[in-house]
Amino acid sequence: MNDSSLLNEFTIFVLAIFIGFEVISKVPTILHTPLMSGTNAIHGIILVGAILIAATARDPLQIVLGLVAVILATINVVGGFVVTDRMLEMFKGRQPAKPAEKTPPEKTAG
Amino acid sequence: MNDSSLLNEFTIFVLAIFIGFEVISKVPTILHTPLMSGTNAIHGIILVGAILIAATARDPLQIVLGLVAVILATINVVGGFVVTDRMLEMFKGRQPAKPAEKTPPEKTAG
Amino acid sequence: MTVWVSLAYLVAAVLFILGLIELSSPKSARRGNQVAAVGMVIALGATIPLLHFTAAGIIITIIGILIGVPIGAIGARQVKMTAIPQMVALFNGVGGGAAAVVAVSELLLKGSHPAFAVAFPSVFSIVIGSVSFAGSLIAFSKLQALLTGTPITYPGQQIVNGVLALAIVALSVYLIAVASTPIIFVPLLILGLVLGVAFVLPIGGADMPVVISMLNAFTGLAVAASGFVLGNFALIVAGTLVGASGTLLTKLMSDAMGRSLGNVLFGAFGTVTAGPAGATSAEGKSVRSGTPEDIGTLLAYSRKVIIVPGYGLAVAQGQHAVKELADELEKRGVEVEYAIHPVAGRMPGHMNVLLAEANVPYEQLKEMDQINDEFKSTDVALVVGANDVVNPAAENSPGSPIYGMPILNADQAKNIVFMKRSMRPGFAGIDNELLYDPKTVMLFGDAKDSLMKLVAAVKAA
Amino acid sequence: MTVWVSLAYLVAAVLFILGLIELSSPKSARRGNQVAAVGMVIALGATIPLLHFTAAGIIITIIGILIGVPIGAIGARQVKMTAIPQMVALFNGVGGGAAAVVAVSELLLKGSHPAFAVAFPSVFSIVIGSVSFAGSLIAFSKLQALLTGTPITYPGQQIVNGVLALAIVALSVYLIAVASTPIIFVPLLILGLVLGVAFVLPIGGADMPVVISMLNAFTGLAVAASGFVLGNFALIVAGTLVGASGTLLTKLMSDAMGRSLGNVLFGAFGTVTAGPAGATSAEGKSVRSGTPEDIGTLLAYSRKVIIVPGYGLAVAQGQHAVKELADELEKRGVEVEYAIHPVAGRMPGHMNVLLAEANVPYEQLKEMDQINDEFKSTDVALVVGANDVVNPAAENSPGSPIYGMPILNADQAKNIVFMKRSMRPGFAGIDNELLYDPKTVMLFGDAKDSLMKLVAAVKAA
Ligand SMILES: NC(=O)c1ccc[n+]([C@@H]2O[C@H](COP(=O)([O-])OP(=O)(O)OC[C@H]3O[C@@H](n4cnc5c(N)ncnc54)[C@H](OP(=O)(O)O)[C@@H]3O)[C@@H](O)[C@H]2O)c1
Ligand SMILES: NC(=O)c1ccc[n+]([C@@H]2O[C@H](COP(=O)([O-])OP(=O)(O)OC[C@H]3O[C@@H](n4cnc5c(N)ncnc54)[C@H](OP(=O)(O)O)[C@@H]3O)[C@@H](O)[C@H]2O)c1
Repeated sequence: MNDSSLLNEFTIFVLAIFIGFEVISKVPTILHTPLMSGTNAIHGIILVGAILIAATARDPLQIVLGLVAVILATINVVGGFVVTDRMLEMFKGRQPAKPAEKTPPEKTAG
Repeated sequence: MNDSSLLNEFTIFVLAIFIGFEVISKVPTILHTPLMSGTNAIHGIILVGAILIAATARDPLQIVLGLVAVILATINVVGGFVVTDRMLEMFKGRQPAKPAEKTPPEKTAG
Repeated sequence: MTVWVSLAYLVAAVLFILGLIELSSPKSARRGNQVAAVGMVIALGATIPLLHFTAAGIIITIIGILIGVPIGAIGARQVKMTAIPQMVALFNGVGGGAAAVVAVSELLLKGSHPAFAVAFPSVFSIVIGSVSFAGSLIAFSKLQALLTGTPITYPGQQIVNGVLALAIVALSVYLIAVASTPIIFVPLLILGLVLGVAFVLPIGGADMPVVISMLNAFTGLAVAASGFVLGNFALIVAGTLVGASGTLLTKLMSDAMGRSLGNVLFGAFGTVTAGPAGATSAEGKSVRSGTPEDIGTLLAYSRKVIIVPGYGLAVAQGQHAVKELADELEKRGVEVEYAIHPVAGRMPGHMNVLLAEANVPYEQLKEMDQINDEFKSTDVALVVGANDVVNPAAENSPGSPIYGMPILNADQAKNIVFMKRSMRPGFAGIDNELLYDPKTVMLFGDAKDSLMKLVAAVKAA
Repeated sequence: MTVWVSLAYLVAAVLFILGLIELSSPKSARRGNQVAAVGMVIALGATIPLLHFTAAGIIITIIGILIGVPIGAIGARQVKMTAIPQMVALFNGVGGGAAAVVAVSELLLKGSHPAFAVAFPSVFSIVIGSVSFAGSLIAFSKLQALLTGTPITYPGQQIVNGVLALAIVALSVYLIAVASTPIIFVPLLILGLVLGVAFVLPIGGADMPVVISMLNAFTGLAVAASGFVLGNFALIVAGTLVGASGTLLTKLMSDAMGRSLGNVLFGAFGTVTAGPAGATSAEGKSVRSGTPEDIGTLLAYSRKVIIVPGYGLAVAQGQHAVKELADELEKRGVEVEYAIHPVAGRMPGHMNVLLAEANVPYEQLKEMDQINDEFKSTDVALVVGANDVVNPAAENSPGSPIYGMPILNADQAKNIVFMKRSMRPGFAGIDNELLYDPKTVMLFGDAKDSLMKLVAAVKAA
């Protein structure tokens, strides 16, 4: 790893920080839990790292570590996305902005 | 320029696009003009490019191009920041959120 | 890494960002999660075909995935909606653990004296990843009631934790600057695990969502650090995104509870001093309690009712009953709305998720700012298993732990009905004078039972 | 490029981003601009000392800066507040020109057959930079009244512009794929300049702020492209930030006018059909006109007055007079507020800047959404040099060019006073039926004169 690639990585890191902050700064309270869960799934990208080290495993220690890393990371990815989807599934259809107009009006007002 | 550095630059480019969009998506109408003017000053960074080419100028064509580039870019930077500052100067003191409490209440209500 | 893999990573990174943007708006949140999942598939798809697997490598990769997928999928599918925070904690913890293990493996490969640019992020990833792993497991245990939810404290705890943290820093510096044998990373890993446990133990169960969000940000940063070690910018972008957004989210969550993050993490606040508070407060103040029939009649002949749901509704699993009551009232022409306090329940959005499960129409769920002015024109504020979120102490007793938190103005309604099991306080452990207000009627009992009785009473009225 | 220069660039980039973030909020906007300026100084400071200047190089750099600084500073200092849009256009144009020149120089250096990774961004930068340069100069000329502000159109114009654009694309492809002599970039530059002129000529003067914002984004992209050519990521980040934020800002600006960007750019809309409209509309409808004394008395004995300022107030430079009138009314106990429509005037924020100059307290400036409900409880809506922003046609005549634009509900006030010079329509060129409303009184004359007369009348009342 040379200086220039480290600097590039660092630049990307800094820019990503801004994006993370800016995107979240607008989120409504109701989405805090799904968002926590959704970002949790995104860091499951460590599975790429786990596979990178597992791929070249030769000695027993490497094999054990690689296996553990792949299992843990897979659980993170799969579980993360599925549980978030389940949570968000329940939000759907509750804001039928346009469709609602076709169904008879809710009895909210009386 | 090799592939990897081009890719890095492209990545940085893409991330910067997101930052630009995200930051501006929250801006109130009243700031549209100052913001236009402020970003105008920021692209004055082309002065760095202008100096890079002017620095090594040897033949007359290079000299003319370099000189023109430096002059134009300098006007962009200096004019851009100064005019934005002038514009924004007039916004100051109008939102004396805390200080206002010390001065006698405005006669707004009566 | 070829150009195509890099481009695929870039596409994945863009999809993560787009997913995150969509996740921040209720309308598109679900699609956002799916977009991010597509990004993940692309990142994985681009990585795997180009690797030069050893025989062992290909086997453990396949076995690992075959083990991990069902665990993740089944866990996520079967968990009850109310147990989601602990599930998220678990998934977050394993991610942190994976990051730490990846960093250890990578350091073992590099052998003695790795360059600073490798050593520093590796050490960071090991420490943060193991703290996140162990901390998340404790958070899980607390929420799953495997451990007590109340803070576990002992004298000098802060000092012990401080010493632990210092030891980690010292060992890290030693490792990066001096040590030559990779094996010394093992104690570092262990210390990280211990710190994770020690750090989360003194935090109350109800503060866990905030802690989990913080550990989530930690894992993100650990993943980003692994990205630096592996020179893989998909990991850097994704990890950093999570680290940054998670940090801000953690702050937003504690803000919504009207507390500082420091107070959440180090306050050892959250001890529900239930018994005594209930006892002392009753003195000298009188409480009015009503029968379901009285209250059913009151509701049935109201013009407008605002329901204030709280943690107790979730405990009683009364969301369907409350919807039934609302339907019954609407049939009679009563206007019904729900006032959702940002921190009602035990996780952000808890009430929305709960009521959504019972198909309460979205338009009836009103946020605090939207509805607070309406209480004064409301006949009955029906407070179902809520307490702190309507406690006027937040507005008028500066010494109170919830002082400064915005509350729902239930006290402005013409009548207030509290449905709870006793006079015990809520999460913050403080007495609620609104219970003794002359306008207040108590309906004691489990929220679900009481609600069913009210439905019957309204039908009869 | 050494590590330190790169780090300095990174710091500069971060400061640009932070500056932009602060620029998006009224409270911190000024500091944001200063933060960005510091970033600029750092980027320049890091670049210059490390260059190996030729003798000529150092001289032209110094001369260039010595010429540029006073022009920029004096121009920016002396421009009148109302002329700021054209000044921004000018500064933007020179930036675009600089980007194009930098790209040309760089290509001359690289000689024949540059790599695609250089040729493509260079060609992009030359074309976009020269379009931005020429387009900005035309925008400047229109706003400065050196050219007529009305759209300059002729039959087949769209076709000519289309052919021009096609020619540029063809030449660019040829250059990148085939050409070997750098000198062929000259026709490209010239075509870009011609397109810039041709593109902006048919756009009306009042649409210029949107066009300038778009050209600003163009310059940003040209600068980013130069960054790719030079391999300089400070240019890439800064240019891209401006390109992206400018693009969104352009859209927001045209949205605020209730129009699509396509309509602004290609609609050739904005012709003020003043004469005829005024003539035809008067037919059969009666207009009530009042003396300053009548209206002064009406105002003095009102409980609440809302002032609706518009473009005419800026033309008349009546901001100080309107503040004086408001002060006079407040002295008498009248409640005075200003209703600021997002596109009142001729640039976004125009009215805010104008009234700020006259020290109108910020709290009295109300945005449309904040104040629209208050008109019905208002005694007098005092419409000063505004027209389109209160035109009910936006709500009830689907054929109208402003249909769909949200308006200020001045029509709901008990009395409406229009201060303008004639019955002529405003920017959109359409008649305003509110002028003929029985509740409306006209006060004809230059806004500033009329306001001074009203001040006198209120004092006397
Ligand atoms: N939302 C979040 O993200 C989050 C996270 C952490 C902490 N918190 C905190 O949690 C609190 C939330 O306020 P809240 O008003 O929703 O809840 P609360 O103040 O904790 O009150 C809940 C009430 O529900 C009653 N209850 C419990 N089980 C019940 C049952 N089965 N049937 C009927 N009533 C039952 C309890 O009284 P009885 O025992 O007398 O029945 C208790 O007083 C806030 O202090 C907030 O800061 C929120
Ligand atoms: N804000 C922006 O960013 C922006 C940008 C581009 C276009 N626009 C457009 O501009 C319009 C703004 O609406 P607006 O209501 O502010 O202005 P407007 O509709 O253009 O009306 C201005 C009125 O002021 C009167 N006037 C002109 N000079 C005057 C003077 N010296 N004294 C008194 N009155 C004078 C004119 O009538 P007389 O000739 O009879 O005096 C005219 O009817 C909208 O259509 C908007 O879309 C806005």
